[in-house]
Amino acid sequence: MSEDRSKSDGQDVRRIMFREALNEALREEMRRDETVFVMGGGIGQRGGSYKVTVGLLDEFGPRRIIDTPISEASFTGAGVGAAITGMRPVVEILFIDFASLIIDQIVNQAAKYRFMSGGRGRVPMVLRTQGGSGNGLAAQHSQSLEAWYYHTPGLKVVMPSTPYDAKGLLKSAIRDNDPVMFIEHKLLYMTEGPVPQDEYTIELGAGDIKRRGNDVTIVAWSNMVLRALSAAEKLAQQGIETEVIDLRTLVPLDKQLILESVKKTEHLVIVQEAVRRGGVASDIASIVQAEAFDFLDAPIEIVAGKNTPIPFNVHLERASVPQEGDIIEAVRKVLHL
Amino acid sequence: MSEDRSKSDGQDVRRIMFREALNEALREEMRRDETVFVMGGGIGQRGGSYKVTVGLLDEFGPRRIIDTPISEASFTGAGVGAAITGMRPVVEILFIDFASLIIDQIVNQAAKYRFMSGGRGRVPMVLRTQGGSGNGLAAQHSQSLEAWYYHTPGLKVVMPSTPYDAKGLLKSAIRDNDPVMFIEHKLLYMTEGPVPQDEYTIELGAGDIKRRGNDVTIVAWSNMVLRALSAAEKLAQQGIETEVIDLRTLVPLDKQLILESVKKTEHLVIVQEAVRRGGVASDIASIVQAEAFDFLDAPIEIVAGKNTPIPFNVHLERASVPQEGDIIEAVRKVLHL
Amino acid sequence: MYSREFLEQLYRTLYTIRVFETECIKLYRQGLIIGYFHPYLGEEAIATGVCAALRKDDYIVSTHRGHGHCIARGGELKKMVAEVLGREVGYCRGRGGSMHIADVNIGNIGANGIVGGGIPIGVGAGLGISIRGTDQVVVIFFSDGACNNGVFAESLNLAAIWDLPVIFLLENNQYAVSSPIEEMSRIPDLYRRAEGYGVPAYPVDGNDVLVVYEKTKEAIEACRNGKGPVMIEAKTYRHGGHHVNDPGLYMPRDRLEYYKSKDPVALGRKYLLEKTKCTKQEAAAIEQQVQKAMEEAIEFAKNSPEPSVERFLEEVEQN
Amino acid sequence: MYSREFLEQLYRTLYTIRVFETECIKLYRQGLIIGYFHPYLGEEAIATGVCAALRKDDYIVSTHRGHGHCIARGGELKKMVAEVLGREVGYCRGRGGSMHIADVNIGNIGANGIVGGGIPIGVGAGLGISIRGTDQVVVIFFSDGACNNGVFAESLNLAAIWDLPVIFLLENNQYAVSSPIEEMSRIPDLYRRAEGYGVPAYPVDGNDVLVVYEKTKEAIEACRNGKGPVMIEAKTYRHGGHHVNDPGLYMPRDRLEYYKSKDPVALGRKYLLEKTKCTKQEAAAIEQQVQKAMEEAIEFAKNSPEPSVERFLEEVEQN
Ligand SMILES: Cc1ncc(C[n+]2csc(CCOP(=O)(O)OP(=O)(O)O)c2C)c(N)n1
Ligand SMILES: Cc1ncc(C[n+]2csc(CCOP(=O)(O)OP(=O)(O)O)c2C)c(N)n1
Ligand SMILES: [Mg+2]
Ligand SMILES: [Mg+2]
Repeated sequence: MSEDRSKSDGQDVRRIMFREALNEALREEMRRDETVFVMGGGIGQRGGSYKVTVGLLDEFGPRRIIDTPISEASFTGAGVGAAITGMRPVVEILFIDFASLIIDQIVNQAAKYRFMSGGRGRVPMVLRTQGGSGNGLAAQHSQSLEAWYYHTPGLKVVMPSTPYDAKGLLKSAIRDNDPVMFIEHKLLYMTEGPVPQDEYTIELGAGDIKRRGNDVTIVAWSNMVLRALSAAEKLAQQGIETEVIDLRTLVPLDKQLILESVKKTEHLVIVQEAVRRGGVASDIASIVQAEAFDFLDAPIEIVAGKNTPIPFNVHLERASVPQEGDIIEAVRKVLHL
Repeated sequence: MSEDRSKSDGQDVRRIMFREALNEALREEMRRDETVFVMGGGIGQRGGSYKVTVGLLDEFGPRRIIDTPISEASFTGAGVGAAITGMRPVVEILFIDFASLIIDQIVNQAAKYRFMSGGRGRVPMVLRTQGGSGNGLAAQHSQSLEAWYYHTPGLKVVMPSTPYDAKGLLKSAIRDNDPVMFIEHKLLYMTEGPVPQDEYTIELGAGDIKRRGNDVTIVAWSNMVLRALSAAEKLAQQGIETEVIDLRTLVPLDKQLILESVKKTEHLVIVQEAVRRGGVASDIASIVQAEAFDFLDAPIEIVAGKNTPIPFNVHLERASVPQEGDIIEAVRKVLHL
Repeated sequence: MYSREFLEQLYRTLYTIRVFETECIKLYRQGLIIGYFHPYLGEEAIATGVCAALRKDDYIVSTHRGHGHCIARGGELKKMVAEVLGREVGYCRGRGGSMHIADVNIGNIGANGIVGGGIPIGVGAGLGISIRGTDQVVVIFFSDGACNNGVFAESLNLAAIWDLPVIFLLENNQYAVSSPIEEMSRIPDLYRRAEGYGVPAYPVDGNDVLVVYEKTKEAIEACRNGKGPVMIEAKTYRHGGHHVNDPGLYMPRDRLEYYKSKDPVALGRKYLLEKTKCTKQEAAAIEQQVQKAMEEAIEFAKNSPEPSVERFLEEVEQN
Repeated sequence: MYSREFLEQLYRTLYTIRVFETECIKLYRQGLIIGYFHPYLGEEAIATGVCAALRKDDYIVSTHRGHGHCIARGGELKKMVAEVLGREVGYCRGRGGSMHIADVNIGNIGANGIVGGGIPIGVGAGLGISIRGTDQVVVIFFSDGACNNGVFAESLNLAAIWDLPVIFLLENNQYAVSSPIEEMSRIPDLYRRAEGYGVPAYPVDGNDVLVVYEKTKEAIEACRNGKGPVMIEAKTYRHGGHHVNDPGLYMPRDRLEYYKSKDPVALGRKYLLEKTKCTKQEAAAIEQQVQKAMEEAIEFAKNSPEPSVERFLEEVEQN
């Protein structure tokens, strides 16, 4: 099972950075399937603002590694059209904040084309983008907007937290026959983790238990998984054993994994960086309260971003999104400690 | 209190259509404040596709009643710029589906400007748009997308269900100093209701109890309020007394009204036309389970749209969104009947 | 210079579009068709002339006013009528309706409910072609209103800098619903916008099927030879309102009469009779065949099953 | 023909922008400024010349590269430095930072983190003016990359059909980050795009403050007289990379040297010395005043309080 491989210290496993894992996934899929190509701002010669596409131009040339003008709506739409006609585009939107310019092409076109055409057409496209706060980039470069896509039928949504997951999930996303929103977190690109030499993929829709425990369940995704894990360590020192579930993909959602864990621990904390109001955490809470009502020992706690645009000032920025301390507090609260 | 007036049969009350109530609100506010102006596609000579702006061109002229080209992103942005510099624009986007083209201007610009400018700037703009299914307009003209705006700090979200509420709320929205998303439902324009001759406004953030009952609480907004009320009538015949809360505004949310009712009835059903996954109903459920945990006698039931784009075929369209029968079923289920 | 077979085919297509729209409008009035229905009446020569110049493996991108494009591209009347009636055997299994008919298998990427929404998608089809290195081309249909959606300018530029085999086919019917292009652009000759992006552009008489055909053929040649995009502005005029329920009273009568006097279908018939040995009787025979085919399509569609709600709900479960 | 006072003021502004950016880059290297910081170095003549032609009650719309616009429009150094340091006394109370400095009170609608995002907003300011019927004008600053965001074309058209008093001021520094304009547009002379929309447009030397000033003055006259929008393309070049951390190695050295040899600040000084009786010493005195003002601003900002987290959280509660 995935976990084991990622944690195995077998010969074939190296420690590489999240951005390197993404680069390997793109490289391998482009070698494997010549209909795969990549489009985005400064992804060619420059190798991308977060260095994810470094070296791809040299190997695959300008026909398949395409630098785009600042025309997000249209080059995303071009991805949709290429996908409909037999290609497998990987479109990069540098910041999920700029994806606000491509919503028509993603939500009205890509997500609905298969359905509207009665199944005659498919849109095998991956939209890679990047979100989250933590680098002092302020309100228009720090948002967590997965909830919009989560609410859109026809889209899959992937938000990995480790290099291992990032590589395996991106490869699956590229092979998927429907549009996939692949959302990366700016603080993860330079984090390191074990990644096997051998090829592997990770099924979209399979969550992963990143830490086992019996007292309380924490559900998180993307960068919040790392924060939840460090909180879990502190809690362990206080004798509280936390089970940390990394959803990895929000759509499809691994509901069973969550419910099984909650039925075991009877306590649930959901951690999301996005604004509390109308976020994905609320939806998960609404599902769990409905399907595990009698198992819950206490109200589900949601730790989430504050109801504000992300401020520039570093202290205010930090105060706007969940920190380790907030998670620890929520866990103790849900346990009535 | 608002209800009473709307229901009063006093001399001064007429029955008019929802679209006429909106027209009166625009007219009165434009007479009252010359910085108010209206912009949108075909709103002038043609009076708008749903006849909401009929006659305004004659009274206020082409400077304040402005027909726009199909440049949604830019004329919405023009609304933002006019608002920042002292005007009170009412921008009409004919279908909320097309609002997918203006997300940057609404979410990155209008919603954040006040905050990003440290409070130096304000954006007193109203974005009137129209959504929902029921007219066989298919996947790109039938969506319910309030959840995106609900999730965006800095925006208010209004979704009235009656002519009385529509008029009072639109007037308040125009006078508000922050951006307001005013979302109308296509099936409501020709519905009639009592509206006083005398001027009145309705505070943003005040829900309204449209029907009183002690057995179960139904929370709804926009067109679903009407469906909930007719379901409530049928349920009454079965001896089940339903309290129907019309939120009227999703942001600000009248949490107290919901919690008080739930604490009384101990059973909650939330009805939303939007897709279940990641909708506003989930957020309300997550709040109620947290703040009224010990009062709930059963899991909160959510009746919502199916996880699909809206189909063209009328039978499939109907099957995609909550109908009276679905609401009745949910109420009986939450009551363990 | 044109074979009889060719001109017969053009006329058959022109007439089929005319009949399809006319008959569907009747069905609409009878309440059998619901929702939005945007007739292509008066614009038949554009889709007909353009598609006659295309190869089977080329692509078109259509619009909300897309029935003509679909028919000219070889769409089946039965599946089209069934779709606008919302039936399971329709092009989109009754799920799309008039605004979403698509069939990639015949090179029709599809209609669109978002004005301008299809333009970038067409550019993408062109991008795919240039990556694969084939000599296919893409024709993107759109009208004057769509030129004011920012994606038009963005897409024109993308096609230009990437030298894509894309023909931007503007059907300038001079209205966006009730908004006259003169009020929505200082320069109503919208092809002139292409110059600033370095894209060659030409205006043509959109009511003359042969003129449209010839100019499109030229453009296609340029595209197949890797010269990059071309824009063609076909001037035309609707024969009625924006959609079935729009009386179009804002359209000046004399203007309307002028364009009706340049009826593209009548002109196609004139060409057939004057440039070939085809007789009035033989032309009438074509018309009868078309009428009959349409009647059969309507019968077929009317008698075809509605989509199953149960099956739909099962499919939704898998979403 | 130019008063000494005027040329002194121009030079003072040019030099202030130069010093502001140079000093802030030092603060950035010291880790006192974080996030994105886009210097205006090499483009000083544009903001300076343009704003010198504006009236107090006019408006400007700025960009992510906006410090020069803010200074030229009369922004206070203290509030600016405090803001890029994220302090409570900054223009945005430390909440906005470099990319979001705005002050409507001095007619600066603000910078923007979305490339092109400010263009429609400027059109809206112009729309408000035309509704109120005053003779104010709006200058929208943007660069070559923004011309490929669809809102540029849409907004140009809106301003044109509504005859709005808007000047589209393109700062063509020939790069969008590392993408050269030659690769992103078949026609690098972007002002030519305006022709298709019926908007008069002119290229100017963006490194010559007096040329920019004169052309802008003309455009403003036209706007105040209700002639509608004008587009001005000021050709220029960055003196370094896209932002503080970009070495800009992709910029050809000779090209860079050429533009540095046309340094707008040096030229402004030359004008002051040659066209007036101002001596080198007097020019040096101006430079010292500016240096001093900047040092004071930095001291002020460094010693000013960080925003209070508690207060911030209280404010959030009210959202
Ligand atoms: C983005 C968008 N804005 C508005 C509409 C509403 N609408 C539907 S058709 C239409 C007119 C389109 O005009 P044009 O592009 O000239 O096409 P035509 O109807 O003339 O064929 C409008 C405004 C829409 N569907 N999409
Ligand atoms: C819509 C959007 N796309 C991409 C970016 C990322 N980005 C920031 S600055 C920049 C370059 C902008 O180039 P240009 O408009 O020429 O302005 P300049 O930096 O040259 O002043 C890019 C691509 C962005 N901020 N917004
Ligand atoms: Mg048109
Ligand atoms: Mg530039």
